[in-house]
Amino acid sequence: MDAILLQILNGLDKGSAYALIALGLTLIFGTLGVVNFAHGALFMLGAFCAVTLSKLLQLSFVTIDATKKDFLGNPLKVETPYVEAWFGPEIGASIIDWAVPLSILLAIPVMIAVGLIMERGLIKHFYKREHADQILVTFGLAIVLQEVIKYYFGANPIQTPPPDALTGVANLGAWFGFDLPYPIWRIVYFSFAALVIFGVFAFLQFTTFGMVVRAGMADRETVGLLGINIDRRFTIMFAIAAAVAGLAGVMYAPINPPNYHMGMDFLVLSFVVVVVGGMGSLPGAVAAGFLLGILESFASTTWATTTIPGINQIIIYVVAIIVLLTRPRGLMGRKGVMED
Amino acid sequence: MGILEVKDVGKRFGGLQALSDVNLSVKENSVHAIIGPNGAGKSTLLNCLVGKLIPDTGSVMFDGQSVLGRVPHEINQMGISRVFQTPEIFGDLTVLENMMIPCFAKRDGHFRMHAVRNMMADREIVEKAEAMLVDMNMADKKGMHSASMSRGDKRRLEIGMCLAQEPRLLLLDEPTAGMARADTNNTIDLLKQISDEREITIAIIEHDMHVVFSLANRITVLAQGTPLVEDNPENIRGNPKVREAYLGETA
Amino acid sequence: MLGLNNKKDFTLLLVVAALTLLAPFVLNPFPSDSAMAQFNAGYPDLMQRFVIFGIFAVGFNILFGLTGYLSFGHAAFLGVGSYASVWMFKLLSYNIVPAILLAVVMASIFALLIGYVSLRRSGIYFSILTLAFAQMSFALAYSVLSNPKFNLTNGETGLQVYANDPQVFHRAGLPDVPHLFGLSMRSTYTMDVGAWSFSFNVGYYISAIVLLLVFYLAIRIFRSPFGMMLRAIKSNQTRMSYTGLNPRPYTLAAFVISGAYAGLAGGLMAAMDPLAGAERMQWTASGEVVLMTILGGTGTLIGPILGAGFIKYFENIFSKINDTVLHQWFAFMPDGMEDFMVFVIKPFVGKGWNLTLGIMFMLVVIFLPGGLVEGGQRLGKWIKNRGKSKDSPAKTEPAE
Amino acid sequence: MSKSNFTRRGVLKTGAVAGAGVALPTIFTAQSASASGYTNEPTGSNVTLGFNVPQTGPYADEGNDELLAQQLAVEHLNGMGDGGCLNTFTSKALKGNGILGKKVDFVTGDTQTKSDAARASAKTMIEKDGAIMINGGSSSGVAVAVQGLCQEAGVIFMAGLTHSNDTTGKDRKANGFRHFFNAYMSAAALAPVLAKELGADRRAYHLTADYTWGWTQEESIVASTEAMGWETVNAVKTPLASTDFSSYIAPVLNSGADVLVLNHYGGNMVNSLTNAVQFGLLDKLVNGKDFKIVVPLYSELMAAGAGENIKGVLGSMNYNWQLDNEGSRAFVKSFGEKYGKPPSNSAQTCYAQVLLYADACERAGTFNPCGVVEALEGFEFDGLGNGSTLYRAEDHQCFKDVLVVRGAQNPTNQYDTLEIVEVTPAAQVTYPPNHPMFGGDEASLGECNKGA
Repeated sequence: MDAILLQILNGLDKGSAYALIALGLTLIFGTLGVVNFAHGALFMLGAFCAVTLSKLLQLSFVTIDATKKDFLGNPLKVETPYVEAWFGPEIGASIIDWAVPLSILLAIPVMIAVGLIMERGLIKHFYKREHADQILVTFGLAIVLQEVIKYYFGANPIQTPPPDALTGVANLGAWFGFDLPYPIWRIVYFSFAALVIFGVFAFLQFTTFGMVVRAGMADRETVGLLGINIDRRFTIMFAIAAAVAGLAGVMYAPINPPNYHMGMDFLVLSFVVVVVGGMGSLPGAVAAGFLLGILESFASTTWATTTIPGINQIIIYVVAIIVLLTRPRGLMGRKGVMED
Repeated sequence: MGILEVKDVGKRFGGLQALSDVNLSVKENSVHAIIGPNGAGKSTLLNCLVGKLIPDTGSVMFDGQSVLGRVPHEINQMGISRVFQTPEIFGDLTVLENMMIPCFAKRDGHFRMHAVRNMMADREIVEKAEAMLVDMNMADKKGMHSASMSRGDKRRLEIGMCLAQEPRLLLLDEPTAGMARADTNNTIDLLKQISDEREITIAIIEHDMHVVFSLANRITVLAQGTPLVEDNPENIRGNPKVREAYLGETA
Repeated sequence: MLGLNNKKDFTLLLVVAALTLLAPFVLNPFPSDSAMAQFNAGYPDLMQRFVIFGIFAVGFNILFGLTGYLSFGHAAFLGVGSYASVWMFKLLSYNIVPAILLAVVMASIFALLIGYVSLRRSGIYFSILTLAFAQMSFALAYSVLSNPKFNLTNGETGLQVYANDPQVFHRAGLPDVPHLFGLSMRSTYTMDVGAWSFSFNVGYYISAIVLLLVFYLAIRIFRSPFGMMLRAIKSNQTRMSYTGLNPRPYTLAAFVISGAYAGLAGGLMAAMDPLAGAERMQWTASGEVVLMTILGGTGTLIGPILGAGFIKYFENIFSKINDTVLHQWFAFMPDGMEDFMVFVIKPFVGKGWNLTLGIMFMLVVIFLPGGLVEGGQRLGKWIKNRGKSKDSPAKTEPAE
Repeated sequence: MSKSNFTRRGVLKTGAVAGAGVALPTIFTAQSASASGYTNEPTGSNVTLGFNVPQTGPYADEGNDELLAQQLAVEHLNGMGDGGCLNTFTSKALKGNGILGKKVDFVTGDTQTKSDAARASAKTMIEKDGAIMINGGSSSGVAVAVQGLCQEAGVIFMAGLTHSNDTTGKDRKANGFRHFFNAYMSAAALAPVLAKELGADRRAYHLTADYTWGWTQEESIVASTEAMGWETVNAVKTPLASTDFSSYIAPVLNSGADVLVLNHYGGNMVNSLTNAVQFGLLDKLVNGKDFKIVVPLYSELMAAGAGENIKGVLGSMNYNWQLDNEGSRAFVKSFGEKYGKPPSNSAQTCYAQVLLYADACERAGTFNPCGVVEALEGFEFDGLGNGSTLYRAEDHQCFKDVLVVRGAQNPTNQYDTLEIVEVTPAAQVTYPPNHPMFGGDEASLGECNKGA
């Protein structure tokens, strides 16, 4: 029982990342009609916002401690972060400790800016081009982005721990009288993802802006005929999608240490998620994200791998194939989208 | 007994009864027009005839064989060709190539690999396609990229492509929609010429009364998914029910 | 000539023939002891790669260029071809003929199965289906099918020939490397002309001849009624079915043909180097052939070959330019200047070659939507126009 | 426009020019120059070595470290820098004047940590640049693939980081040599320490990367821990492409196991360890004992990637810069002064391999691979950092002390994140060459191949 609950939690957690990336992909596809292979790279950039901020906060000045030796036998250089010097060791240390949540504040403007620049500078010119061209140019961009990150941060993963208060394990089952320990940060991550997803849906559902965008996703021409500048709104949606991917990345950083190729690792799976959910369907993307996350978790249990050896390696693809063959447009796909 | 017999066809989309009790008989070598106001179910009916939709009830017989349950290319192979509202041609291909494809389809059926032989070396096909282009008055355009032609030329090419298959029944879905007057008249002339010169049955869905009365020798009026009346053009013109349901509305 | 009605096609074939057969000269323009020798590509391994990936891309283009169906899983067929070949080496002998035959047959069978299922969908749904199949194949090859009980692929290490393999037709006197009836793929004749050195490798020439054959076949397919049908499918599937034609057997045939090309490439790859690694089935490998095709020019005949050459050149030549080489290049400059140049160029070469490749993709797609072929055409036009304006008013040339 | 040939660049330039001039791509040639010839025989005043390391992909940093060490070794061979281990090496054949009087040049290639790409770049270096020896790499798949290639081409392969038993087991080759230790040696070294530190009645849960290296390591660890009384509760295979291990970690909680063994490397290990710590495994008390995590193969970069999470986690290493012997001190000093950081164990392996190759050429008096093989087989040496070492003739595996290390509780700087728990003597990790885990009696080096 609790083993099953644990795997559901794991699935929801994995699914959160898939769902957030897939949500952004679907937004971009639905609004701009662009297949964005650089979306994984945006996720990665978000994670590196967290890395950057925690490095920035740890920028240090150096004092020489002659009583200790470094590895070459020279006097040890002691590094003290400026933050600690300015705010005193305790406040300074706790600012550093909360680097990841703080980076949300950094990531939102950075990712929106990245999104705007990307859309205005590059993607805009590709609205009318073939999907293959869009794929190639965004794939090129993804390579460039990840190589730039690799150039500055190296290829090795960089540990970005959560604040001390949010490390460790919480017993979720305590209220119900059974044992269900789960890492606090993963609960935070899931809740955060749910909040962002809810926020995006609420934004699209209840604001005039969102209504216009939804109308534009359904029928761009008609909305254009009403004299509404749909393109500008779509640009903003691109920035929002970038921000969503970035936030997903920021919060993911403490779960698994970021590295420069994490975007590519997620990209393929996210595309599978989008397609299984149904190209152009936002609820489909979210539902498929969580569904595949949970299936992946269950497929990796010993019970599953002993029943069908290797099932954990291929489950997502098997599910994708089955869904696409039985439901031609994915779980909630719209007719006529991406079928040319 | 007509070449196309539609019996008791009904089609529902969710809560909407798009077609009900449609009975229709298209006589061989006639030009049969199906008219009706917007939303009368004309396009739905047409889609039921070519295999794009499957009716919930009733039967559709072409030359004594049921078309139901067959996919579009099979129905086409039975001898039914369709002209679309917006011309559906192979925009990336030249005019001649466009014309060669139905010639291949007529001769070789729905699939045949000719992977190695040069297509221009197949004189039989090339000649037939070129002759068809002459018939269509487009011989001078044969090397043109078909997407770059005018709408009227595209329509002409599409009709020609349908004829190249020597169909027994030609279905036209508002063939002059969105056309300038001159193009419309050209198209009317072309269709007249076709029905005069060839052994072919034409069924036409049309909005434009000028076109309908210039061409048709039999008219079915569809209203709210069901046939209102079927008669010859003169009687239709004078029928008050039709005026009320349809002509009045457009006036 | 050769059944090619179009003079342009025949010229194209001649150009490709000349390029491939003279590649050892064309690719080695710099004397082998000059600083520019770094950019020479005329050594057997890279030349083999050029033509093998050329075959792969030409085949991929038959599917993608003609029908517009974008497969993200073609590397799987290449991998299947390689595994089939190496198994032939292990079981029969190092002779490449049965190996390559089985490679083509196995890849075609796989393509038939995967294509039959995937082609039930189109657009991005088709792409994702092929991707899913390919990733499954990769996972199976990398770990599931390499377990000690049933070791079909030898997993991470790659399938290779061991001394205790049966090799039932292996005879003394035959080379212990892949060969064509005794003619080793590895034999190379090196010709030294002054400061230049040119290598003529048996494996390369066999691959090159195969490339010419399949390129010729591709031209025939492009110009055949079948090719026209495929282009018609890309252009308008609706009209296709309302002309009484069933698109699916055509697309399936194209899928199988391009799968067979991939299998052939995989077989040749194993013939040049008898080791089949699972990585060549990964989605990134499938992505690579997509990039080659688009980079060269989708739907053009020669584009995929150019694209393949371009990417492989980058991978093998740019990745080898390290600090030492850079310092050597700019040694003639004053010290500060030299260090500055090295500093500027360093991120783009050596371990940064991926960055340059990414930038190239973007530049080509942005400025040359038709790929390198379009670039070439524009250049040709520009030169022509320049020539014209000089000795105008020459008679207007008839349109091609 | 410096005319002096004594500037660094001048030397490099003339060197490379001459080097390229002699290194005609005659490899794989049927028509060899002379009967006594061998692949890429250096005829001029230079000799070219090929350094094949991952420069792109997840192991790029590891590759970069290897490359730094290789460059350092070349410098020392050519008599530049402080000479490093040339001063401490027990064999005194190397004089700092290159190898056999020829100046050492090198070319580099990118393995991408893929066996195909690694073979391609190795072939490029052999065919185009005339490399006579290939060194480097950071995975066993690559090592086995490139070793096979070098065997066929007739050049020497000095493996970099490769830990799978197969490299000198069933896939051993006469032209290939491995300085790095292997999974069996890890297990043999770890087992006694584990028994001592954690007790002899532990219940172990294995998570294993689902490919060849993972399997051999799991097999080795299971065998040696069970031999000392541990029980293996479960051994679960994880896909190599996994990024999140939560669904594999969660079942450990209630499995009754009190030790988690992570047979993972690189990114897999960093993530699985991070996840295990996230789930609070290290804070748990199972069967009345503190829960422990073991990572049989450690590396400095993994330790850096895992950060705080490695505290107290046990594992083994081929070498650690904190090792206190003459050779190690000399190496750390010259590496540290040049690059500002201590060397990693893969760097040390590549450095040692380059010196060992050069030394073997000197002692054999030739670059002929068969001569080099003969010189290396059964070679006993010291002074390269690992203490007394034997290059065993039967399988070309180095036998030396193995380090058991633990994540430091209170590191004083970013480099001493690991502390040495025990130096297991070579004798304890030695196994017979026909050990069943190493291909048994069937495994054979074959004949050395001089190519050409």
